[in-house]
Amino acid sequence: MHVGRRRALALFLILIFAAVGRVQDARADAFTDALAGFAKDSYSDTIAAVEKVSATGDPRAAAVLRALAEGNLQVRKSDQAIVYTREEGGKTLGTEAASGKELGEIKTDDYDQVRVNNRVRSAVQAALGTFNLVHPDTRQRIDAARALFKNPNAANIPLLLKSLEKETDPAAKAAKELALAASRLMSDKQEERLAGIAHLKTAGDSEVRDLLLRVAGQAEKGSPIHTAATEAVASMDAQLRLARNAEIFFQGLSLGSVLLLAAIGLAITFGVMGVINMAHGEMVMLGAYTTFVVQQIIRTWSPELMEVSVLIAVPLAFLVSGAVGVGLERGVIRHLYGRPIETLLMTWGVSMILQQAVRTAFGPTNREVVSPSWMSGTMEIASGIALTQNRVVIILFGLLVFAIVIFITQKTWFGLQMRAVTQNRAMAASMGIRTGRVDAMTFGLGSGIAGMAGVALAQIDNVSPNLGQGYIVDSFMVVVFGGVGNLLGLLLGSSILGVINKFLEPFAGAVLGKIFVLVAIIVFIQFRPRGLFALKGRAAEA
Amino acid sequence: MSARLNQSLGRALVSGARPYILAVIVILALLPLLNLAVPPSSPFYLPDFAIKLIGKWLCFAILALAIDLVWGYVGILSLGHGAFFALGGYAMGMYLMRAIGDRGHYKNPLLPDFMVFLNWKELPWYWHGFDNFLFALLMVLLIPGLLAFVFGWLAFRSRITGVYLSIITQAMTFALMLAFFRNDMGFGGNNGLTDFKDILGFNLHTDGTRAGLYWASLAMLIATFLLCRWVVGSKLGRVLTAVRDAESRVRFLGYSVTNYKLFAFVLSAMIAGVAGALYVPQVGIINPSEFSPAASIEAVIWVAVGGRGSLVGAILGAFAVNGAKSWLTSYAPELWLFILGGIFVAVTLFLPRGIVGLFGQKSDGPRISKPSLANLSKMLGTVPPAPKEQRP
Amino acid sequence: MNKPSQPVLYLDDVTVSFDGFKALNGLSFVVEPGELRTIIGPNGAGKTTMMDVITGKTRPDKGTAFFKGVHDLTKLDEETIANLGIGRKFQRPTVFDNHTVSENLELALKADRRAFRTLFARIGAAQNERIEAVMEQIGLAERARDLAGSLSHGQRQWLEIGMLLMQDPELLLVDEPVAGMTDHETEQTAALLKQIAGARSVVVVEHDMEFVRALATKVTVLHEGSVLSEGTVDHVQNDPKVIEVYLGR
Amino acid sequence: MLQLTRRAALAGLLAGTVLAGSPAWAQDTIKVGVLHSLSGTMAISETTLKDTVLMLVDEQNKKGGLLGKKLEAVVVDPASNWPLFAEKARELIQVHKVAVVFGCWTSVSRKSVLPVFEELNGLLFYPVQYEGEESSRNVFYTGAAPNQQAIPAVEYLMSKDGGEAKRWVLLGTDYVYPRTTNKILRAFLKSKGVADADIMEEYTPFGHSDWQTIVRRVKQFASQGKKTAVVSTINGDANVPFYKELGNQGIKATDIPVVAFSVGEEELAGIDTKPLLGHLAAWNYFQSVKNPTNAAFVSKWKGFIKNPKRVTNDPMEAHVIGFQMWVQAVQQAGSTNVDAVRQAMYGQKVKSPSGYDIVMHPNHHLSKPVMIGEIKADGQFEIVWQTKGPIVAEAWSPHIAENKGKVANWQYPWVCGNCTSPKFK
Repeated sequence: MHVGRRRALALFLILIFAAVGRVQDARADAFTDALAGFAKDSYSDTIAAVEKVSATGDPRAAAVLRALAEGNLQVRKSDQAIVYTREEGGKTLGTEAASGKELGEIKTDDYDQVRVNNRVRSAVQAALGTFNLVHPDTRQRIDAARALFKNPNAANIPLLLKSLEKETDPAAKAAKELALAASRLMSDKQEERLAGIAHLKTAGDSEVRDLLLRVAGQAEKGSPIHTAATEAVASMDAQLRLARNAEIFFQGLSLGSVLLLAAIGLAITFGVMGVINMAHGEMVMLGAYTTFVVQQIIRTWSPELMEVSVLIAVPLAFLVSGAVGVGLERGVIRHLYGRPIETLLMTWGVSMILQQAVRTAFGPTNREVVSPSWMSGTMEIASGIALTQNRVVIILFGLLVFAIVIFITQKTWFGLQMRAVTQNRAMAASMGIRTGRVDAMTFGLGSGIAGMAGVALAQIDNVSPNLGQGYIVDSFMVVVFGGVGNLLGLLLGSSILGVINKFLEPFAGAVLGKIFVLVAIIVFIQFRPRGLFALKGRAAEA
Repeated sequence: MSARLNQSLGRALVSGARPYILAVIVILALLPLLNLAVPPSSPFYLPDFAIKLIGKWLCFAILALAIDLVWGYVGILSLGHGAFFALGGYAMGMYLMRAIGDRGHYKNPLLPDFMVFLNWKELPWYWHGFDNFLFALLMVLLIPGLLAFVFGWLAFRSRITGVYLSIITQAMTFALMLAFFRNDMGFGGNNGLTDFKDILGFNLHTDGTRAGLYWASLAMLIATFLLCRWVVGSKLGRVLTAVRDAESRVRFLGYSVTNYKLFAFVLSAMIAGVAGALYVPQVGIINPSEFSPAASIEAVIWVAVGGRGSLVGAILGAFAVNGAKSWLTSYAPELWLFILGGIFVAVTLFLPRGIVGLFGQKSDGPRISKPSLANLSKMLGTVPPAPKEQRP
Repeated sequence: MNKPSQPVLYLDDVTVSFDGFKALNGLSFVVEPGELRTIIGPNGAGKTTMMDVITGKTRPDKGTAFFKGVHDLTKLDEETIANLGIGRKFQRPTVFDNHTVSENLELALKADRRAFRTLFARIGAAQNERIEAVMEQIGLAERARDLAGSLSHGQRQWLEIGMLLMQDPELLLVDEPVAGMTDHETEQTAALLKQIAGARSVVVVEHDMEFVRALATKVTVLHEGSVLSEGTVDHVQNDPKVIEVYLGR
Repeated sequence: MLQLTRRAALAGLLAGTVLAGSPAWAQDTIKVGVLHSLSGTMAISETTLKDTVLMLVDEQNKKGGLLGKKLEAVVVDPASNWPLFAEKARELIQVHKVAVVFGCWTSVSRKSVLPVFEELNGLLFYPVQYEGEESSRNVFYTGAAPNQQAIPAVEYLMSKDGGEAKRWVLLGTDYVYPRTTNKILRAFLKSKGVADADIMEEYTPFGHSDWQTIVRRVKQFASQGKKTAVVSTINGDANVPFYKELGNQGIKATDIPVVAFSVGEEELAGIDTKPLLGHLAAWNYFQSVKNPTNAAFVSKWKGFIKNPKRVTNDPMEAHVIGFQMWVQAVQQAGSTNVDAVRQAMYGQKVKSPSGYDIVMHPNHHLSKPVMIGEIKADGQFEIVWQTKGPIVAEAWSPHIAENKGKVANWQYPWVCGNCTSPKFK
């Protein structure tokens, strides 16, 4: 949180305190009474207490509710007093809810936690929503409005109307309007309810649809409310269908980007150098584990860098996998040029060793890789079309990596040497190119790119020793489908496969869809043995 | 034909290293007697664990022969031979399932347990006939053969060679694995086919039946070995090796390379199917993981370790790798992947001709040419064969 | 059916292009029965592509190609064309290294090419004699049991020619038969080819002008995918167009 | 020389393989077989169980062993390969002469070894929740049967506290455990008046990693005006991408709760759990259970594995119960003889980390408490509901029509795992 925001928050709290300070005494008893409900150890009583506490409008309520949602509200065993706690430097610090008295470090054994489940949590969210509607942080205001939308209550209408007057942020405004419309639905006045439906109709959200259906279900058939709600749902459906297709397309691109990332390193080691690297998946895995290690170090030494940990991991993963690749090439693969099948078998052995090495070093269980906030959640690009942010980032990352590879192979001196060596080794050597070094660098490049892919895949998949195995068949298929040695074909091929797969999935199911795609590739290769974009002509036949 | 077969049998058994082979065969044939005829208290008693284990390796050796036939002699590296093995296994498994009859958990005389369980009311059409052992045997040959024929016809006709072929065979077995994992396919999904009771009326859980299956596998291995030997020794075999070494030359000599490859591929698939059919009653389970690409790659590794292009090598490789794996997973359970992985790396680096290279046996395998980038792409097939231009 | 006047090979207006590059550009070319013809031309003139078209490896974009006037070569595949009686020797000698010399010849022997037949095939006395005879002819009789991989470059060239003879073709396409040969070997090869022609038609592609002169045949000069000049060696050597192409750059 | 050593090494390797078949001499220890995959796809779950057994053996030896002998763990790696499981089981029993085997995770591995244990009269403790429909003389099932996990979880979600779910998504990996569980659940839901249209059943392959479409469909299914809950029987590896996708598509537990039967503390250790707050799991044990037995177990585990961050989970607890019961049964029988131990197992009682007295029943299954936990931000579970006491496992679910009248009882007069009338009358 920025300093400015923090200051604004403090100001906000002071203002609230000042505003309600005058009535505090009168309400203090109500607040303390309400707190007693938390001691009863039943979810229904807890919820009743939540409602009572928030109804008091007491400024202390927000802290209590927040603590409750986080599971930090405790009942002192000795006198049933309600205390909320926070963790600081490994200590548990307590504050008495009623008096606001700081208790310092407390012994958790003396307390019973007020138990929370989903039901309590939604009640708390709704209650907190009323407090946070005027919060200085936009994110908080939006969340508050979402909470009120999800727990619509006609009682919130005046509150929402009032906060809307001062709302400047468009996103927060939209969220509040939606919450207002939902709250209106719950009113007992018919015109309010119809107005609510009229506004909700314009939103293409599946949750709105759900709400409208609930309203329609409760209303009498043929009543104006029922008719209006049903019509609204019908008009939304057309839009939702369009949105769904757009989303499927996006999901296909996203799957395509995963395929692209998994395969692009292979396109270099296999496509350019002709090494059948069965340990390619393990290079990806090493990249994923690098991310894990980077995050571990950051967590220990400088947690504030967590948001950019993934960005730090990308070059490191490149270096780690690249170094392993160079080692592999210098150590063994260079002895096997001209014996492609042997490299297949040998790298299979290497892949076994790498897997077991990682299993020994990091344990066989999954490792946790945290997503930074800019890779979490969804972004709504149009009404009803919500894209998950991590997928968007991965698509962009895939394109970036692709562009880098194109740049390196086409525009740099190294790329030129690389192409020279793969096309005519003897000639390149005679021109003074150190072919051995170029081989090692090329293999290192392919492996390093695979490592970078691992950073991205760690965001959506298991980080386990088996990570790489899941991608190896797909990667080879994509490279072959796109056309060996053809990077543009790889880009297009992976996108096509991803999109086809995703459009098939709703009809055929995940498994049959995938089987169909595999069979289609097998058949496709019969007709275009050289992939989508094949080099034609004599050069290709030599 | 029989004269020729006898001749090749004689050739196989007499010349060169043949006395050793003969001795090994005799020892292998006598092993079950140490289990059957020797009392368990005797130091010479062989637990049936060993019989089952070697019986399993015998089946793997047959699979290795099948792979060597196409890879070692025709140059087709199939990374999907596990599919043919598994299909043969499933065909046998279906017979064994039907043979359970009403002795399953749900006592349904017609439907296997897993179908009862999925609320299936009648037997799917493709399960009919498998109550007949001979029909099942026919399917053991026909199903892998048919798949190999269709797949091979498509692939060889379009002149897909080298790594391209390897990768699409891998895709084939992967697709089949996904398909067989589906419970809706009617092959028992992930659990596969299990709970077998008996084969041809003999209880599978007795020493006698085990010895019988063991001998059947041994006999089949010898028969397959002789068959392969005869094929590679014939003029057809010489054409096949010629295809491996210079495919286009063979074509310009007027041979239909497609047909020759197809012949070898289908024959090899059928042999693999037979191996699978013998394997299933011995291990008692067939599950879709037999279709996994890793299983197929492993089988190729047996051949590479033993010595590609040598029939004896393929058998040796299957025994050596599986023996090492069985032993290491028990005695070095945390390290065996390092050791086995290391062996694969070492073999490719130091023993390009595999174990038979050690013993100085002349392999029929292609000599390893000097690394030269000029022919690299050709060998790889990374610059793929020219597709046949569209006909007018 | 095969009237004497009917040319063995008839190419007309054959065009082949690869990604816009025209390897053959309206090539027309005729070979008469029993003729020995030499083709020369700079690199990229389309010599190999022309052979590819004749043997069914490459399909032309347009144009016609007939063998003995009746077989449309643009519609047949390599094996069929080979079985019709067109044999081809590659630029790089291609023999089966892991087979012996006699096995190489046996494989080339004119016989039933169907897979099942070859499984049960045995070599008869007559066929053995023929193999022996060809081995004599190409001078490899003593090396009959040696692997082809152990032969010298020149011997491999001869073995490949020997394999062509075993096929008993009516038309032989021979791509650079004397590349890498000693002078003595070159002379022998020229003699061999002359001996072969007459009963069959032979088309030789060669760079070596000495060798071309030694063959003393009609010469066709290819340039940029079409015929530049045709005639005797002296004729084409004095053709200004040819001089320009060879010397002008 | 080099040639020679190479040959010798190879010969040694081969000889060693054959020698593996020779009988083991040492008889002064009691051998305990550990049959858990240490490599391959299942290593991720099973390695922990191997360590658990090693810890238990270690602990027992510190207490002076069993019947005056030391225990010796024999660890093998069946490498997630099902035929290899059968081979290793046979090897453990025949070659290593183990007294008992703790092992297996997947149903298929259990199915693969079952004939071996029955033929050789071995003893297997199987620690994982499974589909039921089985009761073998030679296997003790220490994990949950469907009635000890699935049905209570659904009942909870139907209750007021659970959010009164009306529509159900049954999501599972396509294998026998999810299929059976969902078959039972469907029958149960129908008996509670849920219409077929309000149930969505969907299966995915093993290791499914792209959940975009399915999560999207769940969202859509949930937008029909009724509270919707997801019952997940997704297995192993596929869970991490599934939960990541849930989190990213913003499905909060307060909107659509997901209750899982295969996700425990160990699986959550690989996920950032903050977005998953409030999603549920049903087990017979959670690490967060508060009682002295559990506190001792958790600290013992952390000490043994030398990592304070490692967690405990339900299958581990099952091994703890199974091992303790086996030790007690051996002591009672005074022998490790399988038949004697088996007889002594019935009615054996253990104070388990779940805080209850767990009893082995003659159907070879346990009575266990059912707990429902909500995921907390720290990767642990907040127990939001639990049964009053342990529930007896049903080997044969009454919700499956074919099971009518089936009894699993290995004591006189039934002596049978799958009978409709006693063997002895």
